[in-house]
Formats: sequence, structure tokens, C-alpha cells
Amino acid sequence: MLDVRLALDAFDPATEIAAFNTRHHHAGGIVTFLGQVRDSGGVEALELQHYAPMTLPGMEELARITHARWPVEGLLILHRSGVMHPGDAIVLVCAAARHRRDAFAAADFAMDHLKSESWFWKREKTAKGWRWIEPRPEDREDLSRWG
Amino acid sequence: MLDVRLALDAFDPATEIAAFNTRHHHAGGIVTFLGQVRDSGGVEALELQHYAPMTLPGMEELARITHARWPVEGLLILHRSGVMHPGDAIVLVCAAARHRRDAFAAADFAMDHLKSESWFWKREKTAKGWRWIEPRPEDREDLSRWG
Amino acid sequence: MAKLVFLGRLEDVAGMGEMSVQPGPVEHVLASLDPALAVQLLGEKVRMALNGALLTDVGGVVLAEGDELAFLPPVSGG
Amino acid sequence: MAKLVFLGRLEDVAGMGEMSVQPGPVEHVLASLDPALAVQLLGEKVRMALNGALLTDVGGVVLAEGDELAFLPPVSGG
Repeated sequence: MLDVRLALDAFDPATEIAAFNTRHHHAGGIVTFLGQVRDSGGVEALELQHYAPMTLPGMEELARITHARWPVEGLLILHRSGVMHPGDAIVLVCAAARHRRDAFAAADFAMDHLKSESWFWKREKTAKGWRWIEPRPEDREDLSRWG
Repeated sequence: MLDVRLALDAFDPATEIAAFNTRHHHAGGIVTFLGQVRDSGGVEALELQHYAPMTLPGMEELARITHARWPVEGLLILHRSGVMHPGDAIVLVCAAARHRRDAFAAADFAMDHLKSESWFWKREKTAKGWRWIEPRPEDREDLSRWG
Repeated sequence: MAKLVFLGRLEDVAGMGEMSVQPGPVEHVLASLDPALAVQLLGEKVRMALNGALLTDVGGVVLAEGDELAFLPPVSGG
Repeated sequence: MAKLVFLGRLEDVAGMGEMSVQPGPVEHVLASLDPALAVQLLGEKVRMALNGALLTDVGGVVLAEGDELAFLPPVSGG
């Protein structure tokens, strides 16, 4: 029911979405969020670093909290770690629920918390080399929506 | 950029999602909503009736309004008409945007308006036969969220 | 001829999805129908569209040859 | 031995991702490091985790043989 994975290599979001939809063939609504590396700002590559003892356990805890808060029938949280390039999938969240609004809320909640609270550190490579990215104030603001 | 279709026969949501994602390979975020016929309440079949002169034009207008309101790079609205059975796809909305929140808002907005304002009439078949479904007050409430 | 189109539950009330009628003022067309059907068609929640365009008021509307007048009960979503 | 782990930009400051240190009180371990690194590790936004569990306060923490102390700068999301 809760499927939480940390991917150390590239994953194919279309395959994952198809498998999730097949598993939740009779849910009224399925909301999917796919985050990809944008092709912009001269970014040649992006690296997400994780910390094994904490990153996946933190994602699993987030899945439990999301499930406790909304009546989802199925929830997938799949997050890449490692070096990625423009167009590569970074994160996939799928939420299946009886009712549409629950599926939207669960996926939105999980994404806001993944972006601001999960144990990933990001750096970007441009022509000038690698640079670590600081947290964005918007991520905190997104979190505050959930009270 | 705007892809709006009325499907008179079954469509495969996984194929549509994969094609949309491929088209928007460099969008930062893609939100997808898939609505399916629930397997519940003894419903054996569901029929959506459309009115050709108005239904697709109304969906196209909704896509234009959604696009004018949020900076989406791509938007798919695909809706079935005809007789469906539990597990069948009813509606698929995909929104691709540079930023996550825009993609969520556009998909959510489009779904709320599709459910409450698009020209479809629904009936369900149970052991007692076919019965037309009245609009639900929740659909109006969902709409009021958008001001 | 002109055409009346009955959507959703109105199709069941009318016993058909479409009906050919003589062109003329809508009031005359409705007066020629089964009164039980006419009452339903004029229900306050039923909207009307002439050739695909919503009407705000049917008063004074005259159906011409080839016109299509649709009766639209409240939509019940996807 | 015990292990220190430096995440994110702290890895660049330390010049390595991990460092083996003698077990003992955390204060002693930090005092044995390059002061420029120790200042960064004690920055107010840096959190610490002992064997995967966040610490609320490192005062009095003693690293035992095999312990892993991680220094976690603010996360920057996916």
C-alpha cells in the first residue's frame, strides 16, 4: 500500500506510473507528481546527495504521516539520489484515493514535505563548476500551508 | 501545447501519460490526475452522455482559461463519453509547468471545473437498472475555492 | 424542420433523444408537446441552447428551418 | 574508531565525506579538528545525528567505538 523507494540510478517514470495505476485500478482518483531536472540557467548536471541512515527512513515516515492524514488507498514515493542531467526524473509521487480531493491533497502534502524536510543536499554544475544550493524560503512557505 | 480531446472509446491512460511526459521532458513539474470508474456500491456500468455542439468546445475553453491563469507549458484534458465499467478511465488531466505549485494548481482547477461545469450527464447501472445522477453539492463547493 | 434535443434525464422523460418539430416561435413549439414533457423542459434548472449557444431567455426565440434547440438539465460531471 | 560524516557543503569544507576519529567526548573530538572546519560544523544551522538519530544537544555526548556522528547542513530539497 505504501511504496517508498530511494533510487540510486535513473528510473523510468512512465513505467512506474503505469504499474501504480494498474495496482490501483479501482481507485476513484489518482494524482501523480513528477519532478524533472529543468533545462535552464546553464545547468549541465545536478547532484542530490543523501545520507543512508536517515534519508529513506525519513521518506518512509513521511509516507506514514501522509497516509494517517488522508484516506489514500495507495501511495508511492520514489526519489532519486546521485548525478542527474536535464530531463531526468528526480521525484515521483503517486496517490490513489476514493475521492479526488484526497488524492490531490496527499500528493501535494507529500511533495511540500519532501522538498523542504527530506534529507537531500543538492548541488548544480554549470560552466563554472559545482555549487551547493541553499534552501529556498518558498519551501518553508509551502510547508506552512499545512498548519 | 493545449491538447483537448473527447474520447468516444476507451483510452489507455498510461500511454497518454507517457506521451505527455515525453513531450514535456524539460518541464520542472508534471501533475497528472486520472479519474476512474470506482468498483463500489453495486455499480455495474456508468454512462456519460455529451452534447457534441457544446461539450468539446466547453473543454477547449476551460483549457484556455486554465492556461491564462497559470503559467503551464503544456496541458492535456482528455474526457471519455459513452458507457464505462469499473476500472475504466473517465478523465485524464496533465499539467506541465516550470514550478511545482503551478502544475498542481492548474490540474486541480481544471478538474474542479470539469466536474461541475462541463457538459456531461451521468447515469449509473445497478441491479435495479439505469439511474440518472444529480449534481453533488460538493462540486459547487469545490468551484468556490477558486474565487 | 427544426430539432429539439433532450439531454440526460430529459431523454427519459421525452422517451427519445431528439424530436423533429415545425419551425416557429419556441412558445408554439412547446405548446404542441405533451404537457408533462413541456413542464419538465421549462423547469427552472433546465438551460437551453440554440445551435450550441446558451440562451439567457427563450422569450421571443423563433426556430428557423434547420435550427437545433437543446434542453440541458444540470450537469453531473465526469 | 568512531566516524564523522560531513554532508552537503560541509564535505567541501572538510575536503572529505568521512573522517575516522578516536572515540571520546564530542567536545574533545571537535577540538582536535582544523579550527576552520570546527567553526563550520558548529554553525547554528547545522544539525547533528548520532547513528542516524538527530541530537537535540551535543553537550555531554561521548562517541563510542563504531559510533557515527553526522553533520547535516540545511537540506535543499529534491
